[in-house]
Amino acid sequence: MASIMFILFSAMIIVFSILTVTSRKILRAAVYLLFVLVSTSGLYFMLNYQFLAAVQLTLYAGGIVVLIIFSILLTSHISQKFESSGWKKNIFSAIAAITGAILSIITILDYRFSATNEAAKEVNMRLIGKSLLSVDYDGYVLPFEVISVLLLAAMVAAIVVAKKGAPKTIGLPKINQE
Amino acid sequence: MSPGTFLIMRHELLLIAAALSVLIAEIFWNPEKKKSISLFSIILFGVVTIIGFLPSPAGALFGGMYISSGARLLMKNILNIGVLLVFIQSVTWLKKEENVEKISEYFLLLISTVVGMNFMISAGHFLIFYIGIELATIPIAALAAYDRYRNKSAEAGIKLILSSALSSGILLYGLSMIYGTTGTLYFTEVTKLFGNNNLQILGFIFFFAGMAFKISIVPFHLWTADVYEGSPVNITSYLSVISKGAAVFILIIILFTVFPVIIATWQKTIFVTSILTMTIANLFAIRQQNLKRFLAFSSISQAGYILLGIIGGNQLGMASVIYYILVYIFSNLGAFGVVTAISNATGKENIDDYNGLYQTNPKLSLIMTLALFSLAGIPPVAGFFGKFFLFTAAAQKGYYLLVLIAVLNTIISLFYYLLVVKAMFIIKSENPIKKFRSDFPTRFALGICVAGIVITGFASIIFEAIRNLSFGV
Amino acid sequence: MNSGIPVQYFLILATVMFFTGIYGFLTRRNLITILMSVELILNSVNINFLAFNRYLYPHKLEGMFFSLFIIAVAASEAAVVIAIIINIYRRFTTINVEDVNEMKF
Amino acid sequence: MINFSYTIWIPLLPFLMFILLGLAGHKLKPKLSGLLGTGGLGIITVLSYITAFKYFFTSEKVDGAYQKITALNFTWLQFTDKLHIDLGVLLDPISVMMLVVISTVSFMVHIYSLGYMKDEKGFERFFAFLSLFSFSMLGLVLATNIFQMYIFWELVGVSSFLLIGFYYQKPSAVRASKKAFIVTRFADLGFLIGILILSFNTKTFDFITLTNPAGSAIAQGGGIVFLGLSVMTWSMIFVFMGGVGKSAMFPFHIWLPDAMEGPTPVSALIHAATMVVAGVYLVARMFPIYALSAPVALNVVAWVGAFTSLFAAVIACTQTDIKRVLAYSTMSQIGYMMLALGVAGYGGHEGLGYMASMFHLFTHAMFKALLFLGAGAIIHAVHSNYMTEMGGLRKYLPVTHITFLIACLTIAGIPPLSGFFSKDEILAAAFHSNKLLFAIEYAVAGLTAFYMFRLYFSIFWGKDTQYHHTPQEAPATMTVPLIILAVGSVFSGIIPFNKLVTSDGKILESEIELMIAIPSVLIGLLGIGVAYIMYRKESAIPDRLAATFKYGYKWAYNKFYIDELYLFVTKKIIFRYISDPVAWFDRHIVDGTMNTIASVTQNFSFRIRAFQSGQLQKYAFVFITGAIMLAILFIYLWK
Amino acid sequence: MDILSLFIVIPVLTITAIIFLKDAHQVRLVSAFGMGLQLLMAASLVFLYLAARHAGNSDEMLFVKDYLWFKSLNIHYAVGVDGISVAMITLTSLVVFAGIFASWEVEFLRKEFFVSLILLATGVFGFFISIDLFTMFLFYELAVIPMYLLIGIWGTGPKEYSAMKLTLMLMGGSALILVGLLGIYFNSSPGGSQLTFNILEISKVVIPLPAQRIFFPLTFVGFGVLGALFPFHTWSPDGHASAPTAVSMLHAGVLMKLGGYGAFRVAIFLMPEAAHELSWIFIILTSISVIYGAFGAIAQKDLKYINAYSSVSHCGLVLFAVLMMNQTAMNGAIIQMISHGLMTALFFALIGMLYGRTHTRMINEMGGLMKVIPFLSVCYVIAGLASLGLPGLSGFVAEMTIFVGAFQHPELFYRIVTILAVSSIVITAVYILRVVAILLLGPTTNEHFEHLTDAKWFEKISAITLIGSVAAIGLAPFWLSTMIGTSLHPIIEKILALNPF
Repeated sequence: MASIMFILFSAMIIVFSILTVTSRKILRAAVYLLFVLVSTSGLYFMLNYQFLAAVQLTLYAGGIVVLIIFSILLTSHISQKFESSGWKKNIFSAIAAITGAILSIITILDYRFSATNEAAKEVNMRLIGKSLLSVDYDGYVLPFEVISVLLLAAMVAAIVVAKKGAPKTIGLPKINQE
Repeated sequence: MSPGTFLIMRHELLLIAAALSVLIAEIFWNPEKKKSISLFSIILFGVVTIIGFLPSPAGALFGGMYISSGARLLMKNILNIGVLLVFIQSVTWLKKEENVEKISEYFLLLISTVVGMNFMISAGHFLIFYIGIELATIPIAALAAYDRYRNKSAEAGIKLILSSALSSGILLYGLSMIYGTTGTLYFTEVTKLFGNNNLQILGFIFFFAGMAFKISIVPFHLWTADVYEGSPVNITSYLSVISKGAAVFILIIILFTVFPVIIATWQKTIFVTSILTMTIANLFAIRQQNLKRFLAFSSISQAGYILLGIIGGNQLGMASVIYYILVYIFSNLGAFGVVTAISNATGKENIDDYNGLYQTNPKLSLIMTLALFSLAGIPPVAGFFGKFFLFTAAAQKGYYLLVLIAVLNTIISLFYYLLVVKAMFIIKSENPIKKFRSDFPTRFALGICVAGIVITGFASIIFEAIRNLSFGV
Repeated sequence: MNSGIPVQYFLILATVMFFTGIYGFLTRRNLITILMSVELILNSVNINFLAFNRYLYPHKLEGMFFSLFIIAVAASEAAVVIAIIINIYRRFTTINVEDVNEMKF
Repeated sequence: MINFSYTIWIPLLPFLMFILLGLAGHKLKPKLSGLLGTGGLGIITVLSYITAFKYFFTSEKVDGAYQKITALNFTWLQFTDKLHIDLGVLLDPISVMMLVVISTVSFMVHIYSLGYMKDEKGFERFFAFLSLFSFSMLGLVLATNIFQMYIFWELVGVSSFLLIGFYYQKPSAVRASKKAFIVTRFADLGFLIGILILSFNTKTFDFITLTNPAGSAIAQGGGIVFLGLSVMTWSMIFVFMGGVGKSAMFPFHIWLPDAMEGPTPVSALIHAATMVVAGVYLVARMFPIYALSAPVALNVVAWVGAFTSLFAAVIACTQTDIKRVLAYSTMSQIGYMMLALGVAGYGGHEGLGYMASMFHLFTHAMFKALLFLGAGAIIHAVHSNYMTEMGGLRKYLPVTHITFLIACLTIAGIPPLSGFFSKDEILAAAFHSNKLLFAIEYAVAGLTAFYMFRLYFSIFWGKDTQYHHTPQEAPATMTVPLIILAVGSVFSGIIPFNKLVTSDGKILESEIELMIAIPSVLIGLLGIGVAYIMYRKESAIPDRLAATFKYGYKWAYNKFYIDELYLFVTKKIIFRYISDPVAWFDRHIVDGTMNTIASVTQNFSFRIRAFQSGQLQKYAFVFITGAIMLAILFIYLWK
Repeated sequence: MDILSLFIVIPVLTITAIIFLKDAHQVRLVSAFGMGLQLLMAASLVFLYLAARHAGNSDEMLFVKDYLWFKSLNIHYAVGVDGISVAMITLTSLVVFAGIFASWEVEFLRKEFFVSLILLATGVFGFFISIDLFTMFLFYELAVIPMYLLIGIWGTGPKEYSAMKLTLMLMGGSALILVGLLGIYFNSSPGGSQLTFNILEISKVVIPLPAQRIFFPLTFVGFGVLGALFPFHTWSPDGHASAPTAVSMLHAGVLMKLGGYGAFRVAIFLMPEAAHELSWIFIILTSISVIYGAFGAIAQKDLKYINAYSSVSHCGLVLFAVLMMNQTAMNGAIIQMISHGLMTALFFALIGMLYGRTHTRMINEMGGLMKVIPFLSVCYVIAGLASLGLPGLSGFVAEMTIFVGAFQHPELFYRIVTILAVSSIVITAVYILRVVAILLLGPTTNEHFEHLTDAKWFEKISAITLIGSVAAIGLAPFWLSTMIGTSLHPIIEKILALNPF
């Protein structure tokens, strides 16, 4: 059962990943990405990380993909088709990617992983909540706090960049426009 | 955890408080008086900087996730000094009409990146390190795109953030391998469990590539020039000095404390990359016309020299790197300060525009010369001492060949620094940049830089203090 | 639990996904699709972390939390990237990455 | 012991005079500076005579030999414990004799110059240079060690340079002075190398130590052999090279005729009487080493002397510039002296040549100075150097005429004038040593008489030339020295040189050998007779002869094209084939390499700019490949 | 304040004073005063030194002052002098003094000119008084850099190119030196005790031979670049030709001596074994320098080029002598440095003065100047005679000491090479006389030259200072030779102890 599910999910992930990066229609690419993300959350379920799977679905699939689609709508025509990129670029990139992948896989397969002997923790919401607020070893309150600063900063950053203001006067002389 | 232990985290807490104060000020401040937010932020940050120098206990918090030690505090303080200088240098620019409404955002974002850097430096766990590094990068990308009406600024922003995303991806992949082979991400535990097998080296190399991106080490440097050129000058100086300095600091900490086991590997890595970095960057720098771009390549080559301090893995090396960063902050900010002042006054950023500058603005020319000489490592200014110690650190471990290549590279770098000096002093110009007088903050910041450039070298106490806090593998 | 599937399978899956993302990053011309490639990359890393955590080191939650925070960071990063992309669109009236090269050499 | 320490003033006085005239000369009245210089020289002459008297007649002899007396010595420059340059005064027969010669001739020339150089621009400069020369020459002869000699040797060279180039606005004078300096400088290189080799092997510069016949220098020097010859021989040949240059021996003779561009008193003093015999003096000074330790070198001396004397005599027969004739004559006579030294041995009757050489040096100084000063008086009167423009001057210049005739007779070796005695001794010495050398010298004696009287007749007899201005006899300042020197030429032959100046300081028994004396006088008379026939009256014989021996005459007239050879070597080889290529090499290869490094760097920098393409994805590509490469490198290739 | 540090303090104070001067005319007075004071100090240093030696102080270095600077690396600010440094300091102050007067009429950016000039001098003084390798290196680089501005701003001809080439090549040399110094430093204590930069302390230990084999060539070539060692001399002709008068003077007169002094004090003194082993390579190079420079000079037409090549030849002789590694030759090397420093400075000063009048430096455009400007011409002749080694002037003393010393070398190869080097004196005579003949003698070729004026008072001061020194050494070399010789003793003893010939 598990292996069937794994095969299913991983096949979906790989296929849709490749489609995402090769599709010539941008909206379709976004949709393929959504499929990848959903399949991934499936894997998370499989690994018993229900919380994370949920986060993946809501934040990633729900948040980011929607954001992406919005921006696509803002910047492109839906049916717009890209001219495919130069074959040289594709070939070289493919070589680089495949080399990297082979290198990594060989190295990974070369390594003998050994599992810990300590007892596994039952991952449930209680544990997650406790760990998230724990200041001790294997506690994550500090990153939790820091990420809040990051989110704040990112919000401000996005606003700063995207804020639309009429270009009133531009103090810089012409020379710098180029 | 008692409240007292928060003292250990003083830097970060104060900075967060400062960031929030700026935010609150932005909300409640009279819109007419927005310009004074600059002053407010600078004073606030100045206070933070000063408090940072007060003696502080060392120790680990959050189960070892947060580590504070003398060296790390020192690094934070050095960064604070640099950030303060950048802030002061930005005042003139922020007064411009198109920037006025975003002053508080500017400070807020920069302070939050400083928070990120401080957490990064104090990290005892790769998670904190990762979040720190992202916090130190993402807002900067926004700031690089700060000039919303300039194409180049937007281009710089996108190039920075996408490259950075790619590099964090690779870094994360490396980290995942480290996690997979050791089962932990706490620094102290990784050290113990780290071996010398292929997968771990793969993880390390990917991790190193990510870090090398931040420090702009060849071949991970290509974003640097474009981003530096496109960003507003103050952001460029911030990127070249503070971001780079912070990344160097954490790299040296991690290499020394987390990866001592594979010292042979990272020494080889650094050997190769530092030669590449110095040489390629210098070769590129020769041809540059835009001063920001020019300084970008210069700063890449400086990174190559800095690697010489790291490669030895000794206490002297760490001391020389920290010292060099300090010197580099003063020197580079001196150079960028002049570029900023001239850019603000005239909008000119090309080397050709500087022809005959000495005739009209002798003081700026002299400061620029001093800063460039310091970058080139010419005595008696501090850069000379900095470079000398870096080379000494590498030579101590027998890397004479590397030192030789490095010093030969300094000749190339001297060549292009002298090109700027030539423009300012020697070449005559039909219409040189008019004589102008900078406002107080600019002069103040430049004054501090000059003092730093001159004093840091001679005052051996600074180096000795740094050395006492440093440690080797 | 999932004993039937060796951890290496997950790793290989993640690696393939990772380098697919990289391929996309290197070849796609649209800035938004490049962002999507980045998301693929981050996702693959998450798989790694979770697989390791579950298979090898289930006594701690480091992998899981790391993934959690990666998702958070990815989200904020995406926000900023999209903001900048929109700005690029305003300035260049295109989001083709090859046209965004005013600065070079 | 007699105290000779006052002799330090002999060289020092002219030096002070030089400093005074050189620094303040242009502020003094010209006449005053001339008188100062002359007066200084007068004092020196007196001192020299006193010294000569005291040395020869009152100083103690040991074993019947004159001793070498170091009157004064102090270390000027310390090289090593043993090697140091001292400055001092060494008195021995030859140095005392030279003192007399130099001071006498120099004094005469000073007086003469007061008249001759009158109204010349740079009068005080002239006397400053003369003082410098006197200082250097005196320092040279009084040297206590070979390095001191070298020092003054160089100084003599430079004062000669300055004096030849006295008319510095005349290009020919400038050329001549340059040539003189460079040629002698090249010869001095040999001298210096000789000194180096000598000092390396003997560890001393000191003459007394070096020339002590029983000393270690002579004993050990012959032992070490390099390329077939002993190092001593090498060093002596090199040292002799210096002498060859200074004394204008073949092949370094080319500067001397040109040096006649200088004022005539200078020619008389430097290029006839004193400086040019420095080479002879040098060999004489080192004679024990030559004779005892380096016979091969001594042989070289003899042959160089003999060849030069013949060679110069032949050329002298064809020249028309009277000063040049005299110059070649000088070379020829110095060749005699060299030859005499070359055939001599150390001590006993073997030393005849040595004595003869010194004797001839002495008499030659007198009569050759006289000849030059006489020539000066003639030139002064007719404003020309060429004997083709002269003739019949006996009517206008009686005093000059008589003194010139005396000098000519002296040089031709007519008894009882001094030249006869000295030349006879030389011929005798050659006769006893090597018959071939004797034959050459015998022929040269005839040639000498011929060309001197060719000169004499052409000037004072011959055709009656019309002059623009009637030539007038020179003033007393010029004629008085002529007369004094004429007296010297006549009577100096009676000085008993064999008792005073010998190779080992002991008395040498010698007498006139009629077997040699009579033929030599006869050939002298023959030469005079031929000259009489050819030049007494205007005649076509010389031209016919010249036409008959067309090529021989042309070669001799053109000085056997040695100058051209030198010119070829310097201009073509040194300038064109060494210097210019070196300069080119430096600019294009050495400097070019540096510039190429720079331009290659720049070029390379331009080539790799494609990396910085501005394309985000290319950057990323480099990033990824970089990371993968590093990983492959450090995991699999270089672990 | 110790007397040696005053040699740095006074120039620095002079610079400070100049910077704060408002009146441009006072600048040169202040400079002249400052450097005059420096000259007096140098004179008194000579007396103090001789007095101390006379009183029986037989330390290797006198007036030693040592302040710990960077404790962790054991870097000191350490000064001290022996006879050699005293001689070099005196030379420097003479040349600088003369240089100030030679540049009396600099109009353009006068203040900056004198500041740079004195800054350069500061570096040189610092170099000569240092006995700590670090400070030595610091001052060395300090002396090189102002050259760039001095040539670039106030030079003539292709000044930017020349200035850049000169600076880069010299810095290239210093790059090699830096590596060499680090190598010496890390081998300065084979026993494992405290590493040191102090020359005196290092000289007491034996640096391991394998290390010496690497670092001796680096150091020697590094200093050799500044000493115009073939084939690293090409900065010299262009640099000198483009430099303004005083800079040429200082550069050829003093700065090039840094090379010789450094090669001697650092490369050979500290690493005698390798020096002995490898000397033949460098002997060949230096002999080439000597001959090649002289031949190169013959073919030149520009006065400054002639002199630059001549400097290559003469400075080659310095390195040549140093490599002979015996007392006499080294003594000669030091005297040659001083002698060449003085006379080449004189040359450049005169060339500058001639150029200021005739506006050309090409010898074939000039002629017959003796008649028009006798003072300068006579000075030129004297300089020329000094250069070709006329006895009574300094060149003779130096060259003869070198030749005699070099010829005492026990190996035949070295003696034969010496003979080659000796032959340079003839070539020197050729080019010197050629110049003198074309330039000064003969009829005046250009009618514009008829109205030239002779030297002004400040030019006379400059020329006479130098001629006086040249003549003083030439006439009375013994005190200088002795002063240097006694200081060489310990050095030679060290060398001899290690390489018994």
